[in-house]
Amino acid sequence: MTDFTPDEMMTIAAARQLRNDDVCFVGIGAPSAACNVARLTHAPDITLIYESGTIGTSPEVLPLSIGDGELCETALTTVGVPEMFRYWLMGGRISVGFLGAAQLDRFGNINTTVIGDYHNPKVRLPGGGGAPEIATSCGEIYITLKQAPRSMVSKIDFFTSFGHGEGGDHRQRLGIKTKGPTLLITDLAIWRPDPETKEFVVHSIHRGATKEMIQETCGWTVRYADNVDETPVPTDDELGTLRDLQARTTAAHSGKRDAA
Amino acid sequence: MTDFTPDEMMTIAAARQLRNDDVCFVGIGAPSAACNVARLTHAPDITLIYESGTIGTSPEVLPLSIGDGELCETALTTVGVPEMFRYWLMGGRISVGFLGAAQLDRFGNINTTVIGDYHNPKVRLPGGGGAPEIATSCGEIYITLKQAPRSMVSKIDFFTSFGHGEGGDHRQRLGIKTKGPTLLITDLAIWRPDPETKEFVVHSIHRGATKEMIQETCGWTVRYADNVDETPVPTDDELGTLRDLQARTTAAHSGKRDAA
Amino acid sequence: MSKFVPLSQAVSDNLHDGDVVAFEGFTHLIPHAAAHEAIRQGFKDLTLLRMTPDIVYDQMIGMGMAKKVIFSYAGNPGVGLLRRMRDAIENEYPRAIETVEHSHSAMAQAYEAGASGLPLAVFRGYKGADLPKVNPDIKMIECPYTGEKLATVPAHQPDVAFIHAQKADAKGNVLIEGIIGVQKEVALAAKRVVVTVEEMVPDFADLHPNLCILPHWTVDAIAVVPGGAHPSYTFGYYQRDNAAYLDWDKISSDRELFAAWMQENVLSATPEVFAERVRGLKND
Amino acid sequence: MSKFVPLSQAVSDNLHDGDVVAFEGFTHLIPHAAAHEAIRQGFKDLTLLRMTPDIVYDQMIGMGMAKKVIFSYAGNPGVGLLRRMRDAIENEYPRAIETVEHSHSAMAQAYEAGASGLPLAVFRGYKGADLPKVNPDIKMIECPYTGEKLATVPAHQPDVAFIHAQKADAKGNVLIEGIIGVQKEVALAAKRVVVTVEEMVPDFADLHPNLCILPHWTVDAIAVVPGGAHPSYTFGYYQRDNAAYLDWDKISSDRELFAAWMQENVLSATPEVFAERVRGLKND
Repeated sequence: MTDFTPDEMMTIAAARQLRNDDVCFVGIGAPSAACNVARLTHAPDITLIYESGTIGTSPEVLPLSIGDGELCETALTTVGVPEMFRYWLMGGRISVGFLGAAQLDRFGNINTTVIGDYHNPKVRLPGGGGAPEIATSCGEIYITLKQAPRSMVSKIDFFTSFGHGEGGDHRQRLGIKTKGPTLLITDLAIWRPDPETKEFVVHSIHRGATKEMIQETCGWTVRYADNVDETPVPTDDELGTLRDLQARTTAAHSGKRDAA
Repeated sequence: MTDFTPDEMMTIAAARQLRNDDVCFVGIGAPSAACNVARLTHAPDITLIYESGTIGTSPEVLPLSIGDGELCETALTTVGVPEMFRYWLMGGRISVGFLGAAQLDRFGNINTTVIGDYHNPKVRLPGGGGAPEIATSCGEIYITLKQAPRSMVSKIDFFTSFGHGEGGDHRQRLGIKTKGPTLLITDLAIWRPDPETKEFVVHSIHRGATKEMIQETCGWTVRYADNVDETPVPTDDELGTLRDLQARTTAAHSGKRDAA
Repeated sequence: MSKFVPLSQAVSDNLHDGDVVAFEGFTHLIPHAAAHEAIRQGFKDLTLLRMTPDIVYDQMIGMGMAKKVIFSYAGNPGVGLLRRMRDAIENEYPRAIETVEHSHSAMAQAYEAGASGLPLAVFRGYKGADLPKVNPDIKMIECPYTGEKLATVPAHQPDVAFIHAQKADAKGNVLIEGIIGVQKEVALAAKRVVVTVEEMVPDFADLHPNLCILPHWTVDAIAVVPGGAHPSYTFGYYQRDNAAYLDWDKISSDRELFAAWMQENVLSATPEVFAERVRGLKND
Repeated sequence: MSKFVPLSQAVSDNLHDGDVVAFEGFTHLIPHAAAHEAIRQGFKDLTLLRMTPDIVYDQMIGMGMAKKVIFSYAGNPGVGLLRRMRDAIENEYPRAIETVEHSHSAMAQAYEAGASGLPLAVFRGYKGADLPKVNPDIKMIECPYTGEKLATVPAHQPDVAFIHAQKADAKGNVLIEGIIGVQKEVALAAKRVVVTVEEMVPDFADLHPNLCILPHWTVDAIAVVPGGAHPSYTFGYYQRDNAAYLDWDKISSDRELFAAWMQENVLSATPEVFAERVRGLKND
């Protein structure tokens, strides 16, 4: 199947990275779609946790917010938010945390707080939410992002959450014991950190994307792995699962009064 | 009614001190009986909390332990033990804490840890349990105790829980904001701390008890309030309620296999 | 019980100008009706406390009621930014507001510390993050056992908390279920607690022993307001009105449109309209 | 699921000589069957961790398996003292044991800190009490906001935790209800977790969403042992055998009587006897 959008490729490429025994802290948007596609395809037993306190959810439709009733109804159990952050996140029970970004640098550091100066911002963004501790408490971090020069920048305006800092062993120097960002999946490529410098390098390019497109939408000079693959295109099953999920979601969320 | 034992008088005198709007942290034994007699007589809406996590219990029979199923079955809600100690006790929501003692001094300091040296004890007692924080977190502390020279001593071997320390403003000097022991009810008398020195003085003597009996069973020189009353004897209702409760309790706990 | 009062009285008895107030709810059970009543009564100089200030705080900020907001994520969930709050921060319209920003973990644990009567929360957090540079309330202490540097934040102890819940019984005990968020913690951390509920039931007999319940003696006032969480939702009663959240993005994007909407839907409305608003959203 | 194993294997796979081990239960759900299996397998030099060591720890101490006990209340609940534990402390029989003593509040919060992955618990406690003088693990820190001195204790992080619970589902998720004690916290604080349950059910469908559940991926081994808490009780299954607690006072008062009782009722017994022991105690 070749009839797919870059967004779909991004979601499906992210879904493939998840294992059946992963415990994922899921954010809204592309991460939520990816996690649920994984659950509905190759990873039926994956544990999805949303920061609203729902543990082991299997929603029929994607939630619009992090705390939709659907998440609670389909969860194994729902705990309070303080417990979620204490026992489950800080307790070190999450294998994969998914984060998005307004600004991302080459070392996986993320800004979702402000554009411009913090005290006199050009744009006041929503802020970090769970991200500052997700970034350091989860076993590893996967980042999904649509490439754009204003998003992939050489220097972020604010460290909402810490990736690899200045690179190298910066995490260890701060006493952080988790791996941090190990994967960046964009609408054009799959990136992984260089084992030494921790700078993200492209390992796989999605069909239809080019090195030129990747560089044009990235604010730093892109580096490539020695062997760059083409990302396998979505299978019929993957694409069908994603589209069905999104169709169910649109139907459920668009109706206002008749959604009952 | 005059046909009552000193133990019954102690329990009933303690029950009378409780108000309908009190929130009590209840220990096993005499405190539990007193709290439930209060609930079954003049204080039907009193909130009884046991440290096992049961909030607002109304047991039909007295529990043998602090965590009997009866407490949970009749509770408004049952929370975990960490929450009990954090939100409910340390959170400052308990108006009255009831404590017993193996050794008690004239300032309401209590020992339930060891007789003799801590590291080489003559008798190893059970220890403090919740008492160290009950003594400082509850609004005020009521103590019940059968008088005996080995129990009411001039110097306790170990400060399991802090009463008024050396007396006077010792609590305030330690930064403790609660009142501490405000009442001591024995099988012979009702004692209250002197407003200045905080030493327990006798305010009321139970019928059948004498000043001689009180002094003989107390290891310090007993002081008396200016006006010492006679404790009103148990009413028919009080005594009937207590005896019915104890009869139900005995019946429920004595049967082993046929208790089901 | 005298605890059951009309919403207008519950608000006027317990909220005052200058208070630190939390209208809490984590997507679920957001006390919109109570917040709208507070808007109608026109309080000033409030410090608004909440993990996820969303449209109801956008409304209060847009009405100029807030001098300060303490928060960890200020967005319209699943939709985007809070445009009235942005206008206040970026353009000081209708007035300047101070912001004190935390992570979710810090906020949740600050409520937990407040409920526990402690002056601070201690946790592993903020490592490598910039928030400690811009929020002087965030400090670090050293673990006396391991030497690890741990973060601290002051406990939240609001003057008054407003929450919405499913049910109260006749004595005024309150039941919360589903996504319980920080509802219990904010109530126990606050000096005064006002609860709106979907309904009053005679008692909670036959409920599971371990449910999330606030005993009546922890609650100051209860108002029965069916639909009182709309456009948020009440698990077991009605669904989230996602369309209303999408609409808000438009309404809040324009100062005049906002003012007109507030006049029609809040200032000229009453708590009774909430029951009507959730009619089409009810669960089977 | 391979998580479901016979009790003997669950114990031998997860417990080792020298381990810090918690058999937790707050009057309710005390994992007697698992402890008896550990006694039969004859482990040595254990550090026993528990808020309320009662007769099952008295038995293990009396059998000489413990080198250290960390606790907050060592008594036979509602009956009196622990006579085997006293014999060990007062007379070093059958061996000397070290004791590390806390308050309940400290122990509960140390489990909570362990479950939270923190190195310590910080709380308001021990004011004026003598325990800090005899337990060097108790330290004080100063609140950076208020200057108040607060107590700290190291987090509990046992090598292995044993708990008893009502039910597991086919995937190995575990349900705990009634007096839930510190069951969840000790399980989440421990490196390895063994659970005995009354029964296995296909799934937890139709249960209330907010119940106390340990997901299967937090549990290492599950053994189905009906009656496995006896003479403690399992809410919803059978009552506490109060008479057995009263009997223990006699049995434990004499070294030889104790040895004979252990031989007959533990060393020569199997997990299957527990179902028989609760037969007359079952709830309707």
